[in-house]
Amino acid sequence: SAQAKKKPVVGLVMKSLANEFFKQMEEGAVAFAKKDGSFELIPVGMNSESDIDTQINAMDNFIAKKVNVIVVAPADSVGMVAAVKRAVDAGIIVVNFDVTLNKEAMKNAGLPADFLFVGVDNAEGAEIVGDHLGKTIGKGGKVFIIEGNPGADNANQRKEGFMRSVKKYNLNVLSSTTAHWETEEANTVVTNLLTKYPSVKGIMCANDSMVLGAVRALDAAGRKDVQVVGFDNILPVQDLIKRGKCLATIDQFGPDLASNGIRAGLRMLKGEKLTGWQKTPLRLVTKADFK
Amino acid sequence: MNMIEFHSVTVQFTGVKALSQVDLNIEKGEVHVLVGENGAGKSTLIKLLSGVHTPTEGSILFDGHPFTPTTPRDAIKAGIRVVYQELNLLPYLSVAENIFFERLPQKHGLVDFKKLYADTEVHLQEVGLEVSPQTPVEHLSIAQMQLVEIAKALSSDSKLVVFDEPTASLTPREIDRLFVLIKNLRKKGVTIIYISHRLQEFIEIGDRITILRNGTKVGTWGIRDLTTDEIVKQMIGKDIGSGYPYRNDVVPGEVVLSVQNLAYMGGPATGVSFAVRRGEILGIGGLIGAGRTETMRALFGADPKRGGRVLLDGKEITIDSPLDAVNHGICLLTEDRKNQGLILDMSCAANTTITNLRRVSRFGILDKSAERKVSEQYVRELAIKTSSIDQLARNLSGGNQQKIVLAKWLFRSARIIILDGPTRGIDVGAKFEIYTLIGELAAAGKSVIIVSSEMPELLGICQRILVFSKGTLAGELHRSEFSQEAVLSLAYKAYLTVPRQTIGKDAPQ
Amino acid sequence: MNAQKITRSLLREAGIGVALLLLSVVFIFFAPNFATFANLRNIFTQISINTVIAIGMTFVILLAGIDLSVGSVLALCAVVAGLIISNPSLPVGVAILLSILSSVAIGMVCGLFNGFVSERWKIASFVVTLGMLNIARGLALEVSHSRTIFMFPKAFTMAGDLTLLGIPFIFLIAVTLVVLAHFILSKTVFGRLIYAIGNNEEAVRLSGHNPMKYKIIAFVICGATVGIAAIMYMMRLQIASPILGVGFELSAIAAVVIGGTSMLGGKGSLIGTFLGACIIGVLNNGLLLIGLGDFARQIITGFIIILAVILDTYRYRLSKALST
Amino acid sequence: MNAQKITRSLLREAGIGVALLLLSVVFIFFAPNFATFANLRNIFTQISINTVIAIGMTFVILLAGIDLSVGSVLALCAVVAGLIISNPSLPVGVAILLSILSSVAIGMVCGLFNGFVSERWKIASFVVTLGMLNIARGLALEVSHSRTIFMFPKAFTMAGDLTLLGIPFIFLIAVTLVVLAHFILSKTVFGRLIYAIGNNEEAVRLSGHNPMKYKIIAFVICGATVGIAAIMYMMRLQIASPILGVGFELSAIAAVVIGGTSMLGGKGSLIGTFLGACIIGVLNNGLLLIGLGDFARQIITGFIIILAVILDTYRYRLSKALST
Ligand SMILES: Nc1ncnc2c1ncn2[C@@H]1O[C@H](COP(=O)(O)OP(=O)(O)OP(=O)(O)O)[C@@H](O)[C@H]1O
Ligand SMILES: Nc1ncnc2c1ncn2[C@@H]1O[C@H](COP(=O)(O)OP(=O)(O)OP(=O)(O)O)[C@@H](O)[C@H]1O
Ligand SMILES: [Mg+2]
Ligand SMILES: [Mg+2]
Repeated sequence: SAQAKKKPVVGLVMKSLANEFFKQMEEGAVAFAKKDGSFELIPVGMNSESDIDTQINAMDNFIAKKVNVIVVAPADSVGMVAAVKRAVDAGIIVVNFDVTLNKEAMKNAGLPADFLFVGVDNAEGAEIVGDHLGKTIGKGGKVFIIEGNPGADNANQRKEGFMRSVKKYNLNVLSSTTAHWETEEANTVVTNLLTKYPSVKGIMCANDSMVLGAVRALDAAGRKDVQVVGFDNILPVQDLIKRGKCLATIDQFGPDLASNGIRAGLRMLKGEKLTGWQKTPLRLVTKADFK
Repeated sequence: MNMIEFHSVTVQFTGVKALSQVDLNIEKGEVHVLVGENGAGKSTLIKLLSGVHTPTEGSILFDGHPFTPTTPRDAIKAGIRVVYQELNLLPYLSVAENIFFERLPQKHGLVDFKKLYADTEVHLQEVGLEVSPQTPVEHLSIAQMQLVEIAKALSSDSKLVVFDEPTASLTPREIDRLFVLIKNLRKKGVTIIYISHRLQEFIEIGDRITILRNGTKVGTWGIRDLTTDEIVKQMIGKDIGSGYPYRNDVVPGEVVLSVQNLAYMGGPATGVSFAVRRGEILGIGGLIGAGRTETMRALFGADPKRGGRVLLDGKEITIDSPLDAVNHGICLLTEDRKNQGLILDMSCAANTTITNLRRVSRFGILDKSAERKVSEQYVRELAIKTSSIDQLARNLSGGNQQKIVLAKWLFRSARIIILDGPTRGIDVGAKFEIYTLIGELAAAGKSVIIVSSEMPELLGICQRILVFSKGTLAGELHRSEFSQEAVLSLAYKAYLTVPRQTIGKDAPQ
Repeated sequence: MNAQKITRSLLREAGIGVALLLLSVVFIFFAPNFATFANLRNIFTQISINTVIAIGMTFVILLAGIDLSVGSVLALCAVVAGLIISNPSLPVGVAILLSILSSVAIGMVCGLFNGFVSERWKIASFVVTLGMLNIARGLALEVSHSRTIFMFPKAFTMAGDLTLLGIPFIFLIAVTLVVLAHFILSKTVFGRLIYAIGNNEEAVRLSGHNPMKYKIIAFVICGATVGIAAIMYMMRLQIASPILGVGFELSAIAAVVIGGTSMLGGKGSLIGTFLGACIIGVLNNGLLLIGLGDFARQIITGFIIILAVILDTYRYRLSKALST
Repeated sequence: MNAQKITRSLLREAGIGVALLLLSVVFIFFAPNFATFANLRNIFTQISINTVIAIGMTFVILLAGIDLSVGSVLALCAVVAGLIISNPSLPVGVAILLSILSSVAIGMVCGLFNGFVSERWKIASFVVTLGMLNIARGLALEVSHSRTIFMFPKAFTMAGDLTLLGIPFIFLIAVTLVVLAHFILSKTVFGRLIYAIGNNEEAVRLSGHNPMKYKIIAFVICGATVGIAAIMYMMRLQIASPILGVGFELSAIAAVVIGGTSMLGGKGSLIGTFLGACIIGVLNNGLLLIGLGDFARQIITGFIIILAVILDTYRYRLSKALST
């Protein structure tokens, strides 16, 4: 309708909606758009988490479509910079959320260093949950780190956060291996690592999907003495925490993340000037939360 | 009483009318011979019965009822079995499974392999093929595969059996046996349609004969109502000289190629030794499985050798691949045209020039008009019947496919030309042309080696015949010594000295 | 005579077995804890799912087809079965039975679609199953709202940890299916026809059979094994997620091809497929136990896959060397 | 006569073109902004890389081979080229030239490995390139320490945004390569032999050729196109990342197969491949513009891929209907 056409259009570039974390985020954004009603939302997801290509295509398509605001969660902190620059040059307001664009790359592309970013500090989250694990198993405890996709930014940041806890608690990292964010692979990897290092006391998983696999590996091996921590706070992991099979995870308030980004974009559209890192909250989730 | 009636049947392919208004009755219990030039439409007629093709116009009655098969299954259900001209076997499966796979014997829902192999033995003995039922078909020679096809067709009860050139690669021994089988079938009241280009054969076996020319029926006669000359004349529309175009005027020159103890893998270690002269036509005879094909393939580098030396113009050369051989001016026309000779899904032109692409290209870029010219020239010279040179090789009749294979090697113009079964499936008229052509090659100083199972052909055009027996050279005959008996007695030589084995490579065929 | 025949046929089919043996020997020496009973059990569990999918894939590849959709279809089966089984309003027994049946049924329907469309219109199965890969994944995400489904009844999840004489239950399922399928392929008329069609479809057609029927059935079988694999997956991980199974087609095809089945059809065996799946499983397990870094492990995996198959080409020489 | 022949041959090769046309018409009506110049330019850019890889893949598939390693090799090429080009100690011109050369060279070496190993030991190229998929990915991660490489010289990245008469530069590269490769396949001796070998390798060998040579060259060509695609990728995205290219093999093979090339070899054309790549690109773009949900989009993509190829089987009837 003619009225709808006058509403500003917001393009939301997400990561893989197959991941329930991002799906919840998208649903949160859609719900927000419906309630707010002052803008039109076009959400786009990808086929896989490392699918930079589809994201770039989506960006270009949004530019061609001349949307007013693009809110983007980059699949690659460097790879997205050029496309963001194109959008900015085309006069579109761009909000970066979830994964921060690479500072050096931004500088190189001519984007301001204080370019707006809305999101959590992944490293900080990993550190919080890592500290909790450190406290629980004690100084010098033996741990595995189950990493996300090698080369993925949030995977790198979470590992970095874990490593800070490792240092603080003088933990002994027996192995740091990728399971590509996947349940099945995490199950296989942890099963095999348990064979190699039976003395392990803690497992840090870079996301909750991998927690599911790790916990099953411990179950199958009959190990009740190993603590697992994760990241994302998905429902099945909440269940595991309730049942004492998982120690803790990090809630990034996913459903609100994209909406926060959109809100910032709409404010800028009205002429406000927002810059820098607008940190969004994080929360440690443990069994205590379900009492 | 008619088994089959064709009523003004027409078959139209894109560009070709393969059959036009053909009326034909096949009586119950007769052996009906179907002859005609290459591309006359014989195979097409047969494929109407088996549901491979359907008539564009006209109708067919089978046993008095209208018959419209749309799949081969319909034909088999009606009791029609066909031995197709082109082999259709399952290479990785065993001989037994190939013969019986339409109705594998079962016990409790499982394949009864014991019975399968036992039954197969019986059928193999019938056709005179002495290989183990468990041999994978890919290990057989063309002739052996042909026998498997025949055994397959005979393994079930049927009302009508069609043979489309069953003997093209068989030697007299198997042919005799086949004829006994056919006569037995006829006694049982089975109707038989028999297609062949070998005059002597069908005169021996047939009751009536129908001649096709260019897709139309010339007529049907009792087999004894026509002389062989008349048959040939009706077939190709003109007289050809009887006999073979033997060139007395060509005298072989110096030795060009000499082979010493050439042994193929799986053959006797001593191998064979022989020499070929400039301008000579050398025949190679023997029974099926005598190792003729294998020796020639080893010579050509198509298969690895077990041992031996090859000398060209007195100098030793190494041939490890067909590429080496061709570079030395040696070529080989393989016996299996479908799998080894032709690229079925490419045009006649492309098939013709593949042996010598350099001659139809410049700086690696194809000169399509030069290719056209070459290809059209061979179509003319060899009277290849095709709608155009762009026609796919697959769509040619069997004999015309064979001519394409011949053309491709003529185009290479090698010095030493080895032909393994060059006239397989070629009609009488064209055969004569091909013999003439071979004579001309010899006259031009080329050396020709012909491997053939058709003895009259060897006796007719060769200056010398080598006879193989069980992988060894049993003897050599000069033109003055030529006779069927002489060749046969040499061919059996190696088998008579050892006890007969039933299974294994060395089995006499 | 007969013993000789068996050895020969084993070596023909099991050429890749030599590679498996060598690999295992290397790991026994260099990978700590590789040769323990617990680890063997882990390997068994880990190869079960791939083995089952590869069984169905073998049927399809023997007919010169390919099925790229197995991973996505697995997800779809699992998600639907997961929704049924975690439905608290159903009695546990009914829920379990229904979920197993529906998983297999969905797999078979997807297979039927793949087979029917590719045969009816004579389209490359690569394209049809690529389409199905997208369709099934989309459906799985839609049906589950991209949520991971969990909370399965105890009676069901117990099966995942069940062992018989120390051998994991799901591995027993896999082995049973291998034996069954090997039996079908080598001993039944249906099986022989599968080989025959893969060899020379035209010849089979001329002999009065309908190759189309068998080709469609092969896809349906493949779908059924995927449905079974989905249930095994749920037993093992106690979840059903719409994103599982990504890349499974590659592992399954790899098992089949490493096992010596020709992608051009007509040649190959299920024993080979099973050994192929074992190679992949042992490789993943052993390299991790050796304790290499992620990247080095990936590189070495690549080389060993190639080496194993190269070794296979030398099996004749090897078999001679071993027998003297 | 001649015009008739051209139409016929176009319809033979371009059956899939009809599907592309129909698809585009639908999108023009239903996808807002689809038919704008800016969007057309986007589509051009988006299909360029897949097109170039698919060119090389066409050579391999025409020979009944397959190359699963293209995505990983692309990453390896890009990472190495990226390290060279972002090296500040090299003069810009030298750095650019060297990085292009090394990218193509690495692609060719990987292709040579694939071709040589699969031909020397007569191993299914599926297995060899599956191995290479792992090897190249591992190397790419190792070489780059799994970091994304960026900061390329302006002179280089400019090329990514360059247009000629509004047409993106990288699309021009792709089209040029399509034309060149089409010429090679249809007009040269080499191309003729590729088709011949794909149809009947044994017959070609017995005609005095060395099929092995041509098969290896085909893999090398495929590697070279991957090397070129890597450079194009870097121009477009201004980064080189070790994780890029995952799944590219599937898109490239899909373009080839949708374009009508048979996976059994010997049959197909580059024009078809190009149209196949276009279909995939238009589909991705148009469905996005229509604004469907992700899952629905995925499901519909699956169906349309299948439908497009089904439509292709009706081209004869269609061509008649269109001509009257
Ligand atoms: N599928 C087809 N498409 C086009 N033309 C065909 C096709 N099949 C056969 N022909 C043509 O029909 C004609 C008759 O062929 P047919 O195979 O019946 O000949 P034939 O009498 O069996 O010859 P031969 O003795 O060489 O086997 C030939 O000109 C052949 O090229
Ligand atoms: N029992 C057997 N098992 C497998 N292969 C056999 C057996 N007997 C013979 N052969 C095959 O027979 C062939 C040897 O005969 P070859 O074809 O060389 O003879 P030929 O004299 O040319 O006869 P043909 O007329 O059959 O061509 C080889 O291919 C050989 O492998
Ligand atoms: Mg014929
Ligand atoms: Mg022979």
